[in-house]
Amino acid sequence: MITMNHYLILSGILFAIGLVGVVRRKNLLMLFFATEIMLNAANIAFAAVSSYYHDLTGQMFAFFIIAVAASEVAVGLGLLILLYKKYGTINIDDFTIMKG
Amino acid sequence: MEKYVYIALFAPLVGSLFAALFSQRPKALITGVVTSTLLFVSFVASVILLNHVSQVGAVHVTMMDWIQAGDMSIPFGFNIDQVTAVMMTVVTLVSTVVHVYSNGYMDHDKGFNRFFSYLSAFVFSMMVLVMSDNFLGLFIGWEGVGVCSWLLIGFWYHKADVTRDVNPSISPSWAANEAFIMNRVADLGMLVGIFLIYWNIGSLQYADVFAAVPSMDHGMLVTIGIFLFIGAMGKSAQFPLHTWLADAMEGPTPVSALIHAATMVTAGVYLVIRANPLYSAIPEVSYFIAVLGTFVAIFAASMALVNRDLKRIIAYSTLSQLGYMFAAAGLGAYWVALFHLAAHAFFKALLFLGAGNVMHAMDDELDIFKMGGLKKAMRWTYLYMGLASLALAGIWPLAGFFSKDTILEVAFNEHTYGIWLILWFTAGLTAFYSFRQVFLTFTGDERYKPLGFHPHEVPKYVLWAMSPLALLAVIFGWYKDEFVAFITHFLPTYEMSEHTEHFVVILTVVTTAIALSGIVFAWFRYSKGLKRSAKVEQSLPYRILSNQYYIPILYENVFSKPYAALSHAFWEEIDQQVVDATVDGIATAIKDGGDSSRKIQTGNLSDYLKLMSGGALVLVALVLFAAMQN
Amino acid sequence: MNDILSVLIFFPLIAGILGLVVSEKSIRTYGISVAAVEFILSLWMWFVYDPANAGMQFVKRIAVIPDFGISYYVGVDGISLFIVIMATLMTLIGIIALSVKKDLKNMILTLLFLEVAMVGVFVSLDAVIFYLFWEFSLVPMLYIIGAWGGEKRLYAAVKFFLYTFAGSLIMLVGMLYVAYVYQSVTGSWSFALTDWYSLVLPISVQKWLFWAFFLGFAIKVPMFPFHTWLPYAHGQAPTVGSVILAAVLLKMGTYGFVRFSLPMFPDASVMYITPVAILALIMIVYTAMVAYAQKDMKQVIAYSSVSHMGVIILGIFAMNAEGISGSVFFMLSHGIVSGALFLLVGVIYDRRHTKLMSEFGGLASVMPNYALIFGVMLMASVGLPLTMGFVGEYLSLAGFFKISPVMTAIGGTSIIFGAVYMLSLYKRSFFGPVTHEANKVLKDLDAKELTALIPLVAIVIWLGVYPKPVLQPIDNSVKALVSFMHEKAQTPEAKNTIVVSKRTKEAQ
Amino acid sequence: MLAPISVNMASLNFITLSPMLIAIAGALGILIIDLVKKDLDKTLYVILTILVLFIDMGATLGLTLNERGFFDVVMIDGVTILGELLIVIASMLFIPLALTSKRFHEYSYPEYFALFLFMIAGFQFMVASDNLIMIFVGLETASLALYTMIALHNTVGSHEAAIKYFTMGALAAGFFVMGAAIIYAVTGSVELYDIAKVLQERIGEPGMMVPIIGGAMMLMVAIGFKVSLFPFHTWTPDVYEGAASPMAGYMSIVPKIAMMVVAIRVLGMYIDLGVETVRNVVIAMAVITMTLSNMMALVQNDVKRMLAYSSISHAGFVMAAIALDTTKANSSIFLYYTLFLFTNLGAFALLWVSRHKDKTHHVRYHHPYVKFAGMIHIEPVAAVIMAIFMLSLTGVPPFSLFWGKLYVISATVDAGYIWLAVIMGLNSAIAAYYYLKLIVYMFLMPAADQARTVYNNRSLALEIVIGIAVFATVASIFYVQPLMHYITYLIGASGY
Amino acid sequence: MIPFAFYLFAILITGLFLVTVMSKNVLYAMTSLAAGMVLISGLFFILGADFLGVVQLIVYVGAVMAVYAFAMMFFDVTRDVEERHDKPWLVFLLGGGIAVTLVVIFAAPIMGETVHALYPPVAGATNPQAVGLVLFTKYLLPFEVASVMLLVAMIAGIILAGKKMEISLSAMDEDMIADTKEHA
Repeated sequence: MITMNHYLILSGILFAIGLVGVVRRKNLLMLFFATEIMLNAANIAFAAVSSYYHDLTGQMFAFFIIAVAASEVAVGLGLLILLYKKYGTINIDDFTIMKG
Repeated sequence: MEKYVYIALFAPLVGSLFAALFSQRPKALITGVVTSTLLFVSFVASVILLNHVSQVGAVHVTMMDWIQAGDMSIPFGFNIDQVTAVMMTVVTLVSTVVHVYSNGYMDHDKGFNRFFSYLSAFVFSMMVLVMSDNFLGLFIGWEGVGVCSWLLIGFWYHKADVTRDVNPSISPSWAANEAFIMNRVADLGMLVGIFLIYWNIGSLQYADVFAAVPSMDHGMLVTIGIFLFIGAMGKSAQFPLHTWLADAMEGPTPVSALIHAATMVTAGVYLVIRANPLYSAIPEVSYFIAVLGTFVAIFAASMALVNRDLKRIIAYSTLSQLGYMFAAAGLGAYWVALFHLAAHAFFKALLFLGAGNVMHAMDDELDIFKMGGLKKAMRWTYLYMGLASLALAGIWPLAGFFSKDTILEVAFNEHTYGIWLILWFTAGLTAFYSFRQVFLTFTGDERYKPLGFHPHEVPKYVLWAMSPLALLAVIFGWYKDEFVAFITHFLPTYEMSEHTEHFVVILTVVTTAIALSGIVFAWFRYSKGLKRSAKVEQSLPYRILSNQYYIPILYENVFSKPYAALSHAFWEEIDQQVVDATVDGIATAIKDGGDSSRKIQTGNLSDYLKLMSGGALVLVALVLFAAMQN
Repeated sequence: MNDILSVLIFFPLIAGILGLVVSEKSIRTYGISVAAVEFILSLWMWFVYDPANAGMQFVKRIAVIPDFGISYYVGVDGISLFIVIMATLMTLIGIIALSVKKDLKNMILTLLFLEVAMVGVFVSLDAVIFYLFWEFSLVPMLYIIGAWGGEKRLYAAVKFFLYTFAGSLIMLVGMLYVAYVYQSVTGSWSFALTDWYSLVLPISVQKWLFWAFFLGFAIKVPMFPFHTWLPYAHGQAPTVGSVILAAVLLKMGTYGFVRFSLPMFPDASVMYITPVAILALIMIVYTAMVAYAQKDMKQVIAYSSVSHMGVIILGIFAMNAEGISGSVFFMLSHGIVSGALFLLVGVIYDRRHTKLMSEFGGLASVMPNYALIFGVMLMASVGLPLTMGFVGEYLSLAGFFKISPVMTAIGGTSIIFGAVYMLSLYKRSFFGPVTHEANKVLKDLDAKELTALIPLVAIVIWLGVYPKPVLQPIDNSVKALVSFMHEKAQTPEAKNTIVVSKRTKEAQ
Repeated sequence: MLAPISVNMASLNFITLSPMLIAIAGALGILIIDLVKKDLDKTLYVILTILVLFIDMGATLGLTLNERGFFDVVMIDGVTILGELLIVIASMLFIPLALTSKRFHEYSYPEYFALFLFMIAGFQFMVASDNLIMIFVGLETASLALYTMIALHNTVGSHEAAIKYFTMGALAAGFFVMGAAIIYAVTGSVELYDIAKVLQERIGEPGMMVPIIGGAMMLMVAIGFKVSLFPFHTWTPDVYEGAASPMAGYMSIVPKIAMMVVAIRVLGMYIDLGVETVRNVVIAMAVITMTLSNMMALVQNDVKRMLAYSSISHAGFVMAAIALDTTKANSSIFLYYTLFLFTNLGAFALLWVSRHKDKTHHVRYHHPYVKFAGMIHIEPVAAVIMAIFMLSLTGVPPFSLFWGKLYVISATVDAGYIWLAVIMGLNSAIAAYYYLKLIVYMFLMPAADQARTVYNNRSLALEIVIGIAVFATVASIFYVQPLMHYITYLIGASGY
Repeated sequence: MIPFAFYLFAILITGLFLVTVMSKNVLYAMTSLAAGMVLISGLFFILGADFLGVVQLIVYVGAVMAVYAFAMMFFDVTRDVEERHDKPWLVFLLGGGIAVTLVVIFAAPIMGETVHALYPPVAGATNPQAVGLVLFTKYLLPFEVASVMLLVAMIAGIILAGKKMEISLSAMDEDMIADTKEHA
């Protein structure tokens, strides 16, 4: 029997994986991949809870998360392209002028 | 009578302010004349008051309120009773003489006007001291004379500091500060005494306080007595607060005569006499006073034995005589103390003024080893000083005989034979050093000649000015009985016991004998000229005495230097290194905290993300605590 | 009539703002006139003040933030009356004696703004308004020290600001707590002191509130060990800054004790007499010794301020009318005397651009008038009777004697140590031969300096001889304060310690 | 077939939506104008934006308390109204800063102004709802616009700022949704009033505390990121430094206010439920934030960066009030931010006026302290004005922020957190140092470089804005009472 | 059947996402991300969220991944990306820590008996219909706001990647701006 907790734990693990990606990645593009993973992890949780509670709110939330993810991709990639055009790199280590 | 009180009190002040107006002008004779005249006016008023007091009784006036706070109410009130009247008369008389004398003595000094301003201000303060009807008023005068003394000791402030070897007083300004500070130490004791009186009696008026004495706790009375006496010790330069007096000789000689012989230094004695109801109630303290007085008498006399400084010798003798007065007061013979005070004022002032004449003649040279044979040039001065010295030595029929002899009788009468013995011996010493000085100065070979001095007698009017003192030094003692009759209206009488009456002739003879032998010894030793003996001068006792028992050096090493060192340590080691450094340290720590925490801000996004995740982990991990609690 | 205080507060403010249009050339005259008018106004206030009335007079209360109980609430009683007058006087004297050349206009306008804050602090009866002026006074002072000061002026100015600011913030927390307690007791907010007085606080609350207020006031006073900003501030400040700082700003702290700590926390005040007194004694003895070790004339006087403030603290915590009246009077005399001394040091600094004692010696020969006035102030500073300095010092010590004779005796050493450092200063600078060539041609006081100093000398002597016109109103208000504290005290210990004077009892 | 759903238009209560609709309509209008006619001057757009915001403000003021609209997604309570008002007013005051005498890149885009209005709509949605979905969508709308607007400044710094802000924002969004998921899993709802009800029932269940706190903490990360609490604050200084001054100033107010409103709602709920961990965490974070950022601000060399750290510290200060969860504390937050708005507006506007295109005094910074050295001799009025803002930030009475501090500390004291009040006080003292540092440079240092005008960007519009800020800062004592009265009324009326 | 599918999907998704975050090659990473998302949609189908599954496929795999792929054409993706990792253990500590705590949270008896569904699917409606009913009533407003958000994102994407960003007015002085204007 797969309970809600199974899905939630899966969601949690995926979230952690996403987090690993976020803190590990220096390449911004691949870092964005990791944020997608985190959002998707939440989606799984929402869908699962929604299913087990027979409540559609979770699916709504997941739906909006997908929308937000898409928007973020648009803006994020816009920024990346801008950076790449200007500086020829999208490596985090190359953007460290402002510190202290 | 009120107006005479005010005239006596304020005439010197007016004179002082008048002279102050000219303080920055070149010498104007008018200042000397006006102040002297006003002093004379004050003297006349004092005499009138004295007469009034003796005829009618005490005069009491309250001029105005001074301090009123809480329950404390202190007026400017003046009470002229017998003791005050005597003091006023003595003070104004000596002051007038000294003023007149100073007109001549300070003739060539640049600070002539300033000098008179200070001197009159001193008289005013002294009058406040003796006239006040309460302890705080006395304290005004007490501090006032201190300041004037400071001003006058340091009158020649422009002199530079020198080492102790060159001048034991270092410099006038140093001596002035020493005097002031040492007096302040005693003043603190006096203040504490005043506070004790206030909080135990609720008033500082003499009348209230002394009325309350019989009903008070004995221990408290003892405490009050001790603290008041500490005040007296400072002003009267009693051991261990005595060193300033000798150093105070840096002031112009009239100052020494007036302040450091006749008037101010006797203020302590005056206080004890004034507080006689209190001290009568606490015989143990009184006895201590007597013992201390006795000790100071011989202690000071011993230092005078070997000193070469004309003025310092007189200063030590003053100290010694103050010891006599305290001994008398401490033994309960208040009127005797007052009598000696007055007599001493006359002959000691005379002695000092004579010394001033000598200094004048010797271009301010004070070393008696460099004098000798001055009697040719200064006949009158020799006469005056001889007279004064005789009085000091207590030779009949001069004033000193009557007063000092009575003190010895009192000591005998009280069965304090130790005190008597010491005082008796001191009388001999007194006679010796007085005449050692006189003989070394005025007789024998003229040692000043090779040194190029051309001594000359002072102007006539100066000598005339001194004559009242000379006269009084001679005749004052003759009026002892009248004095007793007058003063014991106020002060307790002191009756000799039958036992003493029995011995009185023998005592007189014995005392006179030792005084005479002192004089004779001095005559043999010094009248033919100075015979220095290196062996004696190298001997330990001689060195101890000539170095004032090493007490100034001791004070310097025990108080002054450690105080300075401690001050510097407080400032440099504690204030800067600890207190301020702590404050700055906190500030620096915060700033360093900023410096090290700004390292968080590496500028690298990845680090930010790590930090953020780490923070999130910490927050979320708090659930583990919640889980454990469940 | 009731608006006199508002006029006193806002006149310099308006004058300061309007002064922006006055040209640099005429600004000194403008400043002197404004300060003189302000001073005359304050004198007039004294004239119409009813000395028999111990309570607050010229009271004005306008709600500013009624929901939070903050109101513009001003009034004076005997305790504050003369401090206000002293503030206006010292501002006037300070402006008269101004010797700065650089940015004179800024300086004068800043002084006027400072005057607003100073007057405001002492007449405020609302804690927030009090705090407002209290904090605001830091700003002009910061500017004065920082812009016209000596070499380390920035350090000194910032240290002064931060130190006092930190302390007063703790005090602010305390104030807010009192307001909160008031609110929970009465149901309405109020920051009015008169309302707060009626509040009987539990002992446990009083305890920490006492220390919260204490910190704010103690730093301002400044009490040991919070005093280290003062030497820097004084050492670096221009003359006028030191004058105002010593004369008025330091008094804010001691005034705060009288106005806030005593009537609001009588039990805690009694309970903490010993620790406070120990700090005060350390101030007296320790700083007096530190003063002796100084090489700079101004630092000597700065440290002497700390030492004297110790006596004032002792007097305040005497818990009887003698001590408190005395310390209020001592605040005045210390203000006048130390102000004058700083002016005097400024005089020599203007001439020689140094304040080191070793640079001088023999000044008495070259500048006799200067030496004379310095001497008078010096004697007042060491508490010579018949000068203003004695009355306050004597009464403060006398008052505290009731609490602890031994501590008073230690505190009384102030008269010894005070003499030690002051006389040593005087000796080193004024006595002895003139050793430096530059000193031989020094000019004595000029007319401007005499104009500034002679009134102070006159006051010092006048109030030393006849302090009654000032002391009596102070004493009346203080007696009322003491009997109020006695009424309010809860612990028997406090009831016993707070001594109501017999005259007050008789009057009741 | 499913039955058709009929929705009564009146029940939708469109009026509750009006402020956001006006902002969106305005944004679309600007886009259309841009399509129709190219090369219009920025002044037009600025004024249009102000007008739109003016109408928006009118609509906000027209809202009635405690109403819901649009299937209860929109919730109008006192906090909403206050939040929306503050957002609109702040926007109206900051957008005229575009009218500089020199040209800057972002203002050459008409879209910039459209994005600005979209952003305002996003924030307004965020504060006007208790639905986590709505909050999230509103937040993201606003944030995406904000990232873009930062980047549009088109300098090296602004690019770096935008990417940092964006990336961290994405991570925060992840935490937000994960937190929401946990809450949803516990309560089956994403609407706060409903969540509160369910939590009330379930809080006693064994082991329940774990997910409840877990969810709260996840949300806390997102909140902490937006209001810049330690350790989620790291973007703030870099972004403020990189962004244009008006944007930086704007960011110190509006996004924070919006997130504060959410925090009041969300964290207030937990605290009401008695989850003390949340309260303690908020307090701890607030204390660490204000202390640490104060310390870091001490050692800055650039005024703007210092102001960034200072605004972190102020946020921490205010965050402490949220933990108290009393009406007075919540009111004081809004009072504080209103007063902070005017002061920061002035300070950042002055920085903006002093902006040069090239970096005149430092290789990296536009506004190093040395740039302002001796200002009192060069431009005395401007120096005095800047000093007033600095003193206000320090909390010196009678300037505005003093009253804010007074209220916040008072609220803290009332709630019994005296130690916290003391820490707040001490922090203000530390903060005084770095504000003073600027004053010291301006007033007490000799002029460094008199050859160049410091206030390069001066224009009438900017002067007017600064004038408003000065007036509001100096005259605060006269309006604190009505302001506080109004705020307390609104907060109290909606039960916070 | 369902447990098997769940575990299979779970393991695969985990594995794929691990590849995404660990791989040095952008293409691998992206491909595994896309594959993972496809599998997630599988989970949605298992959970009965059909519409969501479809949206996941279309939006994520279709749109988002396409945008990523498109963007990657800008960047050089043939080489392995070089990333400097200072403290690799920190990364896994953080990840592991979060994983552990989330597992602790989710292992709690989180499912409530008393929780009532606020928006249950309408009886008899298919999932897309039920979703539609809720989305266009209750969540109509967020839906519209989401459209605004997408508009914002669109504008942002366009202008950020646009040509006008190539010169910076913020860095040029006024004369230079005037010059460029003339040339344009």
